[in-house]
Amino acid sequence: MSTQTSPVDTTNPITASTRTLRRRLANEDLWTRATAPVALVVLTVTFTIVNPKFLTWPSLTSMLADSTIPIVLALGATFAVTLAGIDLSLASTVALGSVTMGLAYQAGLPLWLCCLVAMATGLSVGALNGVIIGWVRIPDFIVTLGSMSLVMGLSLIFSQGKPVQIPERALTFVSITSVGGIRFNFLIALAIGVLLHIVLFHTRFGTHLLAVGDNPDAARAMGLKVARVKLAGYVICGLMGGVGAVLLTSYIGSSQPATNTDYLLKAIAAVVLGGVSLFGGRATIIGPILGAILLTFLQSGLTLVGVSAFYSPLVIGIVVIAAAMLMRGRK
Amino acid sequence: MSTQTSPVDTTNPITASTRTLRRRLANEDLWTRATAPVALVVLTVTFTIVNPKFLTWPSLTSMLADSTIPIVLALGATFAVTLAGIDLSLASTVALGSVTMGLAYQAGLPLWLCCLVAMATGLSVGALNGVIIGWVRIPDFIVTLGSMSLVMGLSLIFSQGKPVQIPERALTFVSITSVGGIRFNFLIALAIGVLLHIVLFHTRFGTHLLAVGDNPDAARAMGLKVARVKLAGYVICGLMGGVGAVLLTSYIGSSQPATNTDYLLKAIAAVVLGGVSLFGGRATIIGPILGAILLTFLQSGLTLVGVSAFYSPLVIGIVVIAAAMLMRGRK
Amino acid sequence: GCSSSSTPSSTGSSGSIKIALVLKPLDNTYFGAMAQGAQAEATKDGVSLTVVAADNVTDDSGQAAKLNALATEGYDCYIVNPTSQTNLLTGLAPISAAGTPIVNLDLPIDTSAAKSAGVNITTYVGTNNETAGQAGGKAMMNLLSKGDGVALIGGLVGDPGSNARLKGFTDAVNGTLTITQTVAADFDKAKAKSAAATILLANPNIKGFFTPSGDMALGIQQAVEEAGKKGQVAVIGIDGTQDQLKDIVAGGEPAAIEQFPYLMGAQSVQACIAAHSGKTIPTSVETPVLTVTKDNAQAALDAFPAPPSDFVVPNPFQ
Amino acid sequence: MNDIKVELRDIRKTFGSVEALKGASLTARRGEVTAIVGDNGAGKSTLVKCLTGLITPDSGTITIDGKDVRFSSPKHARAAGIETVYQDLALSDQLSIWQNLYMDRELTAGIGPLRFLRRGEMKREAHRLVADLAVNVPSVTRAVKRLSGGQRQAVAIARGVMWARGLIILDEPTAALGLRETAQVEGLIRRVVDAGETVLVVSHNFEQVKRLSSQVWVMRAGNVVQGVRTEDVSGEELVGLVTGAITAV
Amino acid sequence: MNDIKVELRDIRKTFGSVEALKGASLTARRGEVTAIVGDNGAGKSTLVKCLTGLITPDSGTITIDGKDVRFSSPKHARAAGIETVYQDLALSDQLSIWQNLYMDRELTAGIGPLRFLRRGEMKREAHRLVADLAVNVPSVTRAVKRLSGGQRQAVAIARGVMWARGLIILDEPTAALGLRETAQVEGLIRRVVDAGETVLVVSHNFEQVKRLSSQVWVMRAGNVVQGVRTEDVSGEELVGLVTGAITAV
Ligand SMILES: Nc1ncnc2c1ncn2[C@@H]1O[C@H](COP(=O)(O)OP(=O)(O)OP(=O)(O)O)[C@@H](O)[C@H]1O
Ligand SMILES: Nc1ncnc2c1ncn2[C@@H]1O[C@H](COP(=O)(O)OP(=O)(O)OP(=O)(O)O)[C@@H](O)[C@H]1O
Ligand SMILES: [Mg+2]
Ligand SMILES: [Mg+2]
Repeated sequence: MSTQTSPVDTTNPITASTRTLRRRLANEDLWTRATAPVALVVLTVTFTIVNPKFLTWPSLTSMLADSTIPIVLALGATFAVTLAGIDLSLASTVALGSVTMGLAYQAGLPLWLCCLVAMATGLSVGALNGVIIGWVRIPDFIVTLGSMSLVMGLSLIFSQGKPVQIPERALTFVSITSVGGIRFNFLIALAIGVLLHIVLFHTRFGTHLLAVGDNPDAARAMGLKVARVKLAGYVICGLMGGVGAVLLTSYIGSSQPATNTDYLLKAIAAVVLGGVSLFGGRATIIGPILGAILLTFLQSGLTLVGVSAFYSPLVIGIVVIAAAMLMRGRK
Repeated sequence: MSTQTSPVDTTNPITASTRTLRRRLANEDLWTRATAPVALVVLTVTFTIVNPKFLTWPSLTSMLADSTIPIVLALGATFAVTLAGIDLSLASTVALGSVTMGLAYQAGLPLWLCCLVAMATGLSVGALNGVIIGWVRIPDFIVTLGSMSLVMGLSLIFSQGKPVQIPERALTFVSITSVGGIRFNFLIALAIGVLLHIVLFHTRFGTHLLAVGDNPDAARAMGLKVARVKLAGYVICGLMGGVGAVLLTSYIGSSQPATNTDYLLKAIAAVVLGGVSLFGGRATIIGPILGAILLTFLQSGLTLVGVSAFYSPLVIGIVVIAAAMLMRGRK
Repeated sequence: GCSSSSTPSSTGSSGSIKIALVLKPLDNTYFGAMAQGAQAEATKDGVSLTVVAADNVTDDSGQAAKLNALATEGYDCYIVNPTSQTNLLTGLAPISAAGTPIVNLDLPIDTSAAKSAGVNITTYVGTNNETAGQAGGKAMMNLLSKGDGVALIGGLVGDPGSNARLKGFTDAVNGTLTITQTVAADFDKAKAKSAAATILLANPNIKGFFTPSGDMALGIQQAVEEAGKKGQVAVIGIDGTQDQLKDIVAGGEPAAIEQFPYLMGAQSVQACIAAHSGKTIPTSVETPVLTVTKDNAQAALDAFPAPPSDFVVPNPFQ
Repeated sequence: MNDIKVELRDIRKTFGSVEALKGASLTARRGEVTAIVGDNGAGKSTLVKCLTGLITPDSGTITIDGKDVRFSSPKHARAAGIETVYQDLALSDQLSIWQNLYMDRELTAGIGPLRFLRRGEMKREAHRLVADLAVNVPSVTRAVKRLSGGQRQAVAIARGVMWARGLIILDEPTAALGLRETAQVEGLIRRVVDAGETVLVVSHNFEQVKRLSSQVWVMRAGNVVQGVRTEDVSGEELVGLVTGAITAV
Repeated sequence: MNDIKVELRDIRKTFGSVEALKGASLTARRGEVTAIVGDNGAGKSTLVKCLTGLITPDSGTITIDGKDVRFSSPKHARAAGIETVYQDLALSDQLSIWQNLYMDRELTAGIGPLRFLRRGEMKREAHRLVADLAVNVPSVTRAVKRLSGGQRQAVAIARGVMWARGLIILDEPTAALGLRETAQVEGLIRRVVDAGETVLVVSHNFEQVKRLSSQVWVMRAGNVVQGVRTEDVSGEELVGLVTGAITAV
């Protein structure tokens, strides 16, 4: 019975490779995923025409280095978004992480331990979010809205609003030193990307994360521990907030107690432009990375070509909408 | 055949009224909807114990007046959220509305026309969002993220970052004058609430809005014009942004070119605490109103009982999570 | 409705005075110092001080709501540093009507709007931000030569304080230096650093950066150093935070404009006490700015957060 | 030609690389039940959606009452009196039963733009209608989400029957239904046909097809490969036609 | 007692005010097909969910292989070798067919915590399995979302059969299936039973129940009102039992 040829054969007279190509072009996913890379190319070409300095090696590497923190945060946000959730506390986690790192440094701990403290802080915030979302089953939006305020409050209380300088060569090293022009911090972000790609697509946990994000009821019916998977997803997200805190502290050489909500919006914009569905269950790692680079190039490019501060939000808004429209228009 | 008694009679020996009560108590919706009112009562009792002045008529009416703008914006956000969407541009719409209102005033237009200009501005932003979301079918999140930046840019360009004073008695009148202690602006917000309740639950459009939010595919299959319904929902949301701009201008006596992103988060928090589902298709009007009052009472109450500025974000975060948890714990 | 708010305390005993301070956000070093100065003065004088703050620099209505809540409680004096020139007027109207003194700190309230709202400001304490910007311009002109290019890295676009400082600077250097571009970095150190790095790439001939915030100045200085242009590009920032002063001492930034927010906070409390005890006080006290360079940086740092010892600031309300 | 209610000619539809319809044609006569049968994935639901305007076919013509039509949206099909019970797109889950029944056909009162819903009347009517179907459905104010599979299906069918004026299309209407409910629905279909409506039904249940329909179309891999009068074919022959074991009767 | 694989005793479950189960009891013998029939809303799916741990019953006991069990999650039921094809909770739409087939049973390689998916192997195996079912399903790397109703059902059944070790529960498995596919699934069930598995099937199709099962339980309004050996009952009697026209055979 298993060898019987199906009477319903869908093979066409056209060759297999043409069919593959056609299927790929018709695939709506592909277009969604092409948004960030295509927009990136268009943007680069445009800026280079206006100011050829845009496409020079020093400029490119400097912009890539600037995209490090957005990339790491976008990768974190990807895990929340894949769960059909969101982590509004991400930006304030960065602030709290840098504050605890500063406190640890003031307390005289060695630098590597300070970095671990920042990451542990991010991880704890993620765990708090994950536990409440997973077990108490409150919508992620309201939980992380609450924890955003809570975490912001903690960093205000711990720091009394004052930044702590961390004048350590070893710390600023990663933001300054480069290999062939490409900065260490960017390489770190890429390494994290590779790691998370493996986690998402080559481990059981990754598959379970996608399944829970797609349909938690079906996932539960298949025996997945939905709450535990959600917890793990939010922990990764929080951890990336902690890593972002370390990178930020390394970049500016001090802690930063004030929450920069831009980080949050930029991270989520990068995730969405990168083709990750806000409804969960569908994700890539390369997409959010390209999305974060896109947004950084846009911001830096506007500064580079000398667009006034008053005009840059307008241009950013138009580009974001245009990037999204360009791709949808093809369907 | 239609008169035949069903053999599967589910009537129980317990009386009908007991059953109704039991059904109501077991109804998960009811608990979701009870979150805001219960939290409001708990909060009021707590604050009153700490400082009896909290529960005095002048204090209550003053707080209610302060909740006017959050209420109006929460009502606007309700329409986007009911569509399973979100309007991130809401806060920047308030800024742009106040800027265009200021420009109109500078141009010498009569005050009522200035107010109309602000509302028309909000309406236009809503229409822009609605058209792109409805017809181009880009996810609402990315569209309104783009328009947030775009609108922010416009208000900076139009205003050159400078507020315009509008020292008109007639304008500040609504924020100051009261009827039996209750300020006019709060009464206006209530009137808008009643109006939108009628729109949502007593018109065809309201039903269609819920249906589209619940399941756009099913709604389309039933012949609803999904894009048009979405447009109308976002227009209402934008219009509320415009009304918020008028109320803000009346409240602070000048235009406000810088966007206050708190408005956005507070509006959405109010909507969610008010029991409106972020997945769309289920909404109330009273819920978001109570949610907005809750958040305002919380903020003002902390100030009133003298919680230090450093601690208030922490407490707000805890209360938001606790309010949500309290109710879910009952399930 | 705050009929009970004007109960005068018994004469002389300042210990029973309750002062409310409504500030801009505390996660900003500048406003944080203001709160510290006020608190230190309050502790010294034995008065009670309640500090509330806006959630962010654009939190106009939230700050107003907090003032309204405090108004219900009935304090003996209100010190306000508003986020905009008019946002607190609605809340101040009943306070003023009850005859309670109001001290305006830092950002001046619009006088005509205050008059039409029936708000009587007892006194203003603060630096004229344009003056501070001008001082920055002068310091920059001392360091550069005619025609050199400078870039401005502002705070939040539309923030009145930031705008006034930039305007003061622009007015001062007009005709001498060339302002190549103005960008906004939202008072964020990382953003300021990144913007400065980009500007240095786009315009290698740039000779100076001016910024209205101390945190941003530090970030810009880092960008300059990482571009290998330490000493060739002058970074001047307003605020004069402790870290800025340290950086000047260490040979980083060439100059800063110290604005003494700590002093402003302290003076506003002094004004409250004076007003409450019925003294006639000046309607405006302008706190001075100090241009800090390598010459006087160590002295300024030693005295921080108070002004350096040779910089005498008497209590103007005695 | 006057007894032909619907004619589909050479309908093609491709989804990406999947050719769901490869030129399907069929007709349905006025006032009788026409059945479509075929394997899973044969393209039955896609054909139905092309007819109701939910999908725009790549090519082909649709004729209703002798006139060429081109519905660009289900709204137009509904306006033309065509009601459909889709296999997958039935109901708005969080809305109540009565709201689903009256979707886009709400009763209103008022004048001009000021029109308000007649909620009470719609609830009462909905209750009567559901009771008429004798399906064990709880209160009509209940959200559709909590109904059992069969209860949901019953609501969808009730809606279709309620509003059809000329043609009603049912895509596997009794797949989720129990014995009694199936009998009920079949009775309903007969009543509807007796009242002069035309019915197009997709079904995997050949007994049902034999019981109900006058004409059967067999689909296979995107094509309509056979059309026969039901009376001319036995159950076994129908099976043979579907599986491809026989190619004509 | 050794030939009783599953016994449910006096299971009760209330959702809000709806008493979905009012003390249902039944047994299923090892190595045979046991069917559950009943009207829509009778509580069949709820009973199945109680057995698999997806729902915790309010009261009642569940015995498997003579031992009282209490599954607090479907994970435990699956670990005990029980696989279920739910009526409504079948698949993760956006995941591919092979990912669905191997859900929570993924093959990995590696040591300790460093375990990576054997994607290639799973895809190959999944392909073989689906081909075996002879359902016309496209490439196993395709997302489940775009499959037709019957194709989806086939994937869900394939998964159940693939992993069952002892008991497989099918809730209306062939409702969406065509003739050929239904025959295929029935053949599969017979093969599974021949291999010693126990099968519990919910179905509205009485012919199928007669063809497949050895024992039938009739549910009505939350109760199991009758249990008979299939051989002792005719199709008409079964109909009578379900509708309540007769109360015993
Ligand atoms: N929106 C879509 N995108 C891509 N492919 C689709 C889409 N809808 C249907 N298909 C494919 O088109 C083919 C025909 O599907 P259709 O739903 O019409 O089958 P059917 O005859 O109704 O089957 P069933 O009896 O299982 O309901 C299938 O192979 C299906 O996978
Ligand atoms: N989660 C739930 N919440 C509330 N009521 C429910 C829930 N699940 C089922 N019910 C109700 O319980 C009763 C039994 O439902 P169940 O799904 O078990 O029926 P069934 O016998 O499987 O019917 P069908 O043949 O239509 O699938 C129905 O009245 C249904 O509305
Ligand atoms: Mg179908
Ligand atoms: Mg069922």
